[in-house]
Amino acid sequence: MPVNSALFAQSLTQWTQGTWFASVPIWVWALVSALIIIYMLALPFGGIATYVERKIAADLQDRIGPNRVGPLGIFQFAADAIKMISKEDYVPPGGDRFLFNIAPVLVVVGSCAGFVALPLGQYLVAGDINIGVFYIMAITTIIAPGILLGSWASENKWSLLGGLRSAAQIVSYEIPVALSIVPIILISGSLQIGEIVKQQGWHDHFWNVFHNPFTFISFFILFVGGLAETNRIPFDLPEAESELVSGFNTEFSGMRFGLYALGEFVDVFVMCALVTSLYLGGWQIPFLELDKFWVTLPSGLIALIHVSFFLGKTFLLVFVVMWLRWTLPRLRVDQLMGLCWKGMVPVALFNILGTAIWMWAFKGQSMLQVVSGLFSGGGGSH
Amino acid sequence: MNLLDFSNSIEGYLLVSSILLTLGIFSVLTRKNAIGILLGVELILNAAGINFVAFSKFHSAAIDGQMVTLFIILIAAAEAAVALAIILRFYRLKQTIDADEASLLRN
Amino acid sequence: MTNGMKWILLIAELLTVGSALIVAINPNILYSAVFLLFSFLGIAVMYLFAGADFLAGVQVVVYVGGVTILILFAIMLTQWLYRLKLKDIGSKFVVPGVVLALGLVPFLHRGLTQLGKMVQAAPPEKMAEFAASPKTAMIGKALLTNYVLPFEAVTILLLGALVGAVWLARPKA
Amino acid sequence: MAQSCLWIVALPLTAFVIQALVGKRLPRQGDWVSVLAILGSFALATPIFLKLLATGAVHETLQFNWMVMPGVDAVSNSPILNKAVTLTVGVLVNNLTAIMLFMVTLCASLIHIFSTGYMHGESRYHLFFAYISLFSAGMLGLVISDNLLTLFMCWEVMGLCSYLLIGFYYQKLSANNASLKAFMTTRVGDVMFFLGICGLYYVFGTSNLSQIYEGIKTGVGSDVTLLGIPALAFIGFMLMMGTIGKSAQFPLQVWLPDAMEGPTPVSALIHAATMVAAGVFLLVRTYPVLEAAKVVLPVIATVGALTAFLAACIALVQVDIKKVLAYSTISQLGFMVLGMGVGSFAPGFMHVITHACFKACLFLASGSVIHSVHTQDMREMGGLRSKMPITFLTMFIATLAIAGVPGFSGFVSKDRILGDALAYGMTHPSQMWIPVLGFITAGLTAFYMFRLIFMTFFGHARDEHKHHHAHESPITMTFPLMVLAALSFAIVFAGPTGIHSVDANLLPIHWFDHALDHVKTEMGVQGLHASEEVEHHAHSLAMIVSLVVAGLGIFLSALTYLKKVISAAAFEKALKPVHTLLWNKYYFDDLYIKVVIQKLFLPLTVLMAKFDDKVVDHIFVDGWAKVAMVLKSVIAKFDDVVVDKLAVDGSGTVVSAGGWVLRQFQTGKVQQYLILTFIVFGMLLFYMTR
Repeated sequence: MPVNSALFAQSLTQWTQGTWFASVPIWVWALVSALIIIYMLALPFGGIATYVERKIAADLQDRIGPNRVGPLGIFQFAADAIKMISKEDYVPPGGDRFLFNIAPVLVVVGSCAGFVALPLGQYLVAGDINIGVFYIMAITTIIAPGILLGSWASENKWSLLGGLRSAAQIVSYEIPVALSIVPIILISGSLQIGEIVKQQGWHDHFWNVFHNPFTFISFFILFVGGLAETNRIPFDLPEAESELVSGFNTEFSGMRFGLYALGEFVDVFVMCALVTSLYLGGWQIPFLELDKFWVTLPSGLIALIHVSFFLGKTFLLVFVVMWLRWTLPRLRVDQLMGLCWKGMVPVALFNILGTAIWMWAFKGQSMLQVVSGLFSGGGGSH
Repeated sequence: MNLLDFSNSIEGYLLVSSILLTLGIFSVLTRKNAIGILLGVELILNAAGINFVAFSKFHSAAIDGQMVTLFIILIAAAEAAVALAIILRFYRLKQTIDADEASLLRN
Repeated sequence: MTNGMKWILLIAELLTVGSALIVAINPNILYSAVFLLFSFLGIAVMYLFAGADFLAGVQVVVYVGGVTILILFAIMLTQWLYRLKLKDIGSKFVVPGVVLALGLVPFLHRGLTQLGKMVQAAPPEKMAEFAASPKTAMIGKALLTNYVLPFEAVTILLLGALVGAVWLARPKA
Repeated sequence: MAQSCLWIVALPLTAFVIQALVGKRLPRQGDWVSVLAILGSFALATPIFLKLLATGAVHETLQFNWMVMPGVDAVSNSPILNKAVTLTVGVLVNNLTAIMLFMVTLCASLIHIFSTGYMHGESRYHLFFAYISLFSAGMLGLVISDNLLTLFMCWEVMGLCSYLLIGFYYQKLSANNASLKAFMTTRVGDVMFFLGICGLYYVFGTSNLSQIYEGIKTGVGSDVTLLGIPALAFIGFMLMMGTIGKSAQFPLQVWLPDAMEGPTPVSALIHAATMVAAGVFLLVRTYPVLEAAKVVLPVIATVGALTAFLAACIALVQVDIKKVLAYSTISQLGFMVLGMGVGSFAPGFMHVITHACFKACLFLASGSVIHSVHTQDMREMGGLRSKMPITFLTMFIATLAIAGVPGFSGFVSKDRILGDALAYGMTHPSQMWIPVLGFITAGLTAFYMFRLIFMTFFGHARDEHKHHHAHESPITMTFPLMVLAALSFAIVFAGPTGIHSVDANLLPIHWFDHALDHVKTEMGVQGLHASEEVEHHAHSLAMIVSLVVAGLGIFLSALTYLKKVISAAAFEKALKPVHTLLWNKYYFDDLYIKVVIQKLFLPLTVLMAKFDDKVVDHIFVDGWAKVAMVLKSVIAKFDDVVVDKLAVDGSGTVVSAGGWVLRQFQTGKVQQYLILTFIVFGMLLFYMTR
């Protein structure tokens, strides 16, 4: 943690050479950067995401979606936010006020905390933590108790059932997610996401997803596991309207519900960002090595390009998530658990084994490198 | 600020672990609820973990301390799982998880 | 270690101790479970500051993600019938508890420091070199070299615990 | 030569064993076995005697280890115990031994021959010979032994034989009592004698005579004192008491007259020749010790003189022929002891030899007289001269010898003793009464001996019946008489020795004196300390006085008994009180019986009995019983209370109590177990980090 923050500080100082910024103590910058991420990135995205999702859903269902607030309903999320804030602070009678307040906080913290390790650009990362991937995985597990406590505190039998189910689902789907990350770690040899992404350059073994067939499969397992962890549609059981009203957040209203929704969307974004970083090469520009570009761009521009590519890929995935929401039917609880333990875990283990054998067999080369190696007649294996 | 230095040095860690151990012991001894005892045990185990990590960093600069903590955490997880399973079974049997109820093995 | 960092560590330590206190004192088992979670998080942060980042991750994953949820599950499943009846802590325990704590903490602290003195401290340059080294890699290597036997033993233990817990908790078919 | 001495003792001993075991079944009941044995011994003894006569000196010792006691210093450090002691036993043959051997074997064989005739037809005939052989073995053993221990053993064997032989006719109560009395009185003397031996051993560290002689020469024991008394004096007295006991001196002479109950050969052998002589022989053997203890010799002289005079007086009034002879023996022994006392070593020893011969002859003669007249009371005899001529002749010669008539052996030795006594008297005027008493006794001896002769052989037969039956004894009995009578002549002892017949001043040296001089130098004996001319003067005066006294005695005796001029009865009435005193033997017997035994011993025994009963029985025996009882009850109670209640039941209850206590801990409540664990954890931590 301390080492990576120095990295970030270094990139900041590059921008603010010799300005008055340097005199400011470092913890100020740490605080500012944290605030920027949360308020400039996480929350607006959450809000926009709600709007976008409703627009896509509508489009999928051949309807228009929110267009009242501002042109094309762009400010719909702001209206929602204002609505949420102005709602009455209601705690269900008999419910546990303290837990009622704590639960949404936990969920939001759990999801937002993931941003620290996500590398937006080559140097543009809040803190390239040495155990980056593992950190994100760890932090996202905080959401489960949050949900559980929330459902308990709302003193509602159904919300409790919903909470229990969602906690169980999150905990159990963590395992396939973790197992599917392991091949990537095998390939890159490091937990640092920055490091992982750096290796997915064009000259390197390109995107991990195309590294070897096993990683290709584990990409999908990771994506589906991510969906389940964030309780998105195919695994939407906890919030299944027909049975449990709104699942664990039935009793929540106002800003607490807002936090819940926001937490959920941020979690989706983090999960997608993680997938892009690990499998889709994060900020790597496909077929292009910026560093070896014939003209050295100013670092700021490079950073911008990196961020744009990264966000592009991530939004693509988010779109897919949202797209899935309105296409796939909800899974039953036993189907849910069965898919996890009988389906995804064995395949994930197989992938790990496969990747390991692949690494041993092709000495860490990706498929493309192998193929190109064949053509170029003995390309350097790296 | 000696408080900051204090908290960052091994003394801080040892103090925290001592407090955790004490509270763990207190919780284990005074809880009537079986799960309360379990909580106490978890606290004690974590106190031990902290000690190992602290000594590994501040004293012997060797990875072994962290390894032991790793194993402590693993084993604690296994222990918690089995303990809770037992408690559930006990609850199903006696409709209560009062530790004192479980005294069939008395004299 | 900037002052800021030290502050964060101090806050983490206070968080751990405070929540642990609540865990021990609080009559409502659920609250003590929740605060147990917070103390685990505090401990994770302390691990980070002690250079054990991988351990912090493991701590969070195992304790916060696993054990706490298990405990919450257990509490919810067993307290449904008489939820608030189970007032644990009789007031009569608080006083002796405090006395014991006040007496025990310095004793333990002194004991730990004495035990520490027994082991020969590492030279400063080794400390610095250790601090800079990548802990995760070292843990990985240690797991597969010095600690292979414990590693294998723990795997078997976890498997046993897994099967055992499932068999114990399963309602009679 | 020493080996032959061993054979001399062994022959009679084997004879005793054969006689005692199979004597009854042997032809003539085995008397020939004993006779042959003693004749064998005599045959072996004569060459030694002849060697003495030829060479004038005989000296040979033979020793062998009897008992070897290694020092036990490891066990204890007491001086007596850890000194390695080897008791050596052996034979010492010097001139004394040679002479004594010859005399004893000669007398013994003669008596054996005599007793074959005398004891013919007795009921326990073979036993008599067994006892006699044992007795002679004992006497010979005593003579040849070179140390006092074996001497003492033979001394005791003789004591036993005298008891057996005196009590031979045990049917008669008087014989029985007499044997017992003899044994007891000699026993008193023996005890003293043994104490003397112990004293000697203590002082000289050995009982071997030659070693003691060396010791005396080097003056070893002169300064040692026993309980304050100078040791040698004490030893001297003890040896003297031994002699008094054995040789029936005053005050222990009561047993000899009663010993006459035994058959006459016994009296002759034991109570005349040998055993009684053994006492004097002891004095001779240990003379250097007596000389070293200056105090003892005068006492011995006194005792000797007193015994001689008193015994002679009693002999005057005796009517029994054997009693008269018994008292004369005591008197003559008194003379020998007197001689020893005054220092006349050689004459004293010569008198022992001469007395042995003529006294044996007297006894055997009286034996043949008794054998023929079957009574011992002189008043029933008389005029036997014509009936028994040989017995009369031999007895008459022996009487002349004993009376001290010149030309006979008696005169030679007795005159010498009286001469030395006179010289002793001259040098020690305070002791002058001893020679005077001696001369008076000599006179009395002559008187009562001739009284005996005249009453038995002369005058007319007082009992016709017995007179008629009187007849001369057969040759087996008269032959010994003749030999003994022959030995009573002076020439036998006064004869010249072989080559050294003439001494410096051409005086004929008596072989006896020569032999004795040699022994005196060998043993370191000084003898009488009288100057030359005093001695010569005394001897010439003594010869004249003894002749006068002897003649007077014989004359008076003839007057009273032969010519009946003086009536004995008148004397009796005149000196009535003296007569009764003498008749009752100075009331010695009464003294012993009434005073010593009734007044002294009996109360003592009663006291001892009472003490034994009260103290030993009550206090110790019964006391211990009570203590045991108390202990028993105590132990029983202890056993019941402590062992049963405390140990057995106690441990049971303790265990169950302990169990109960521990059970309280097992409450089944997990938390209480945890409390314990944490407490222990605390202690462990505290201990680890002390």
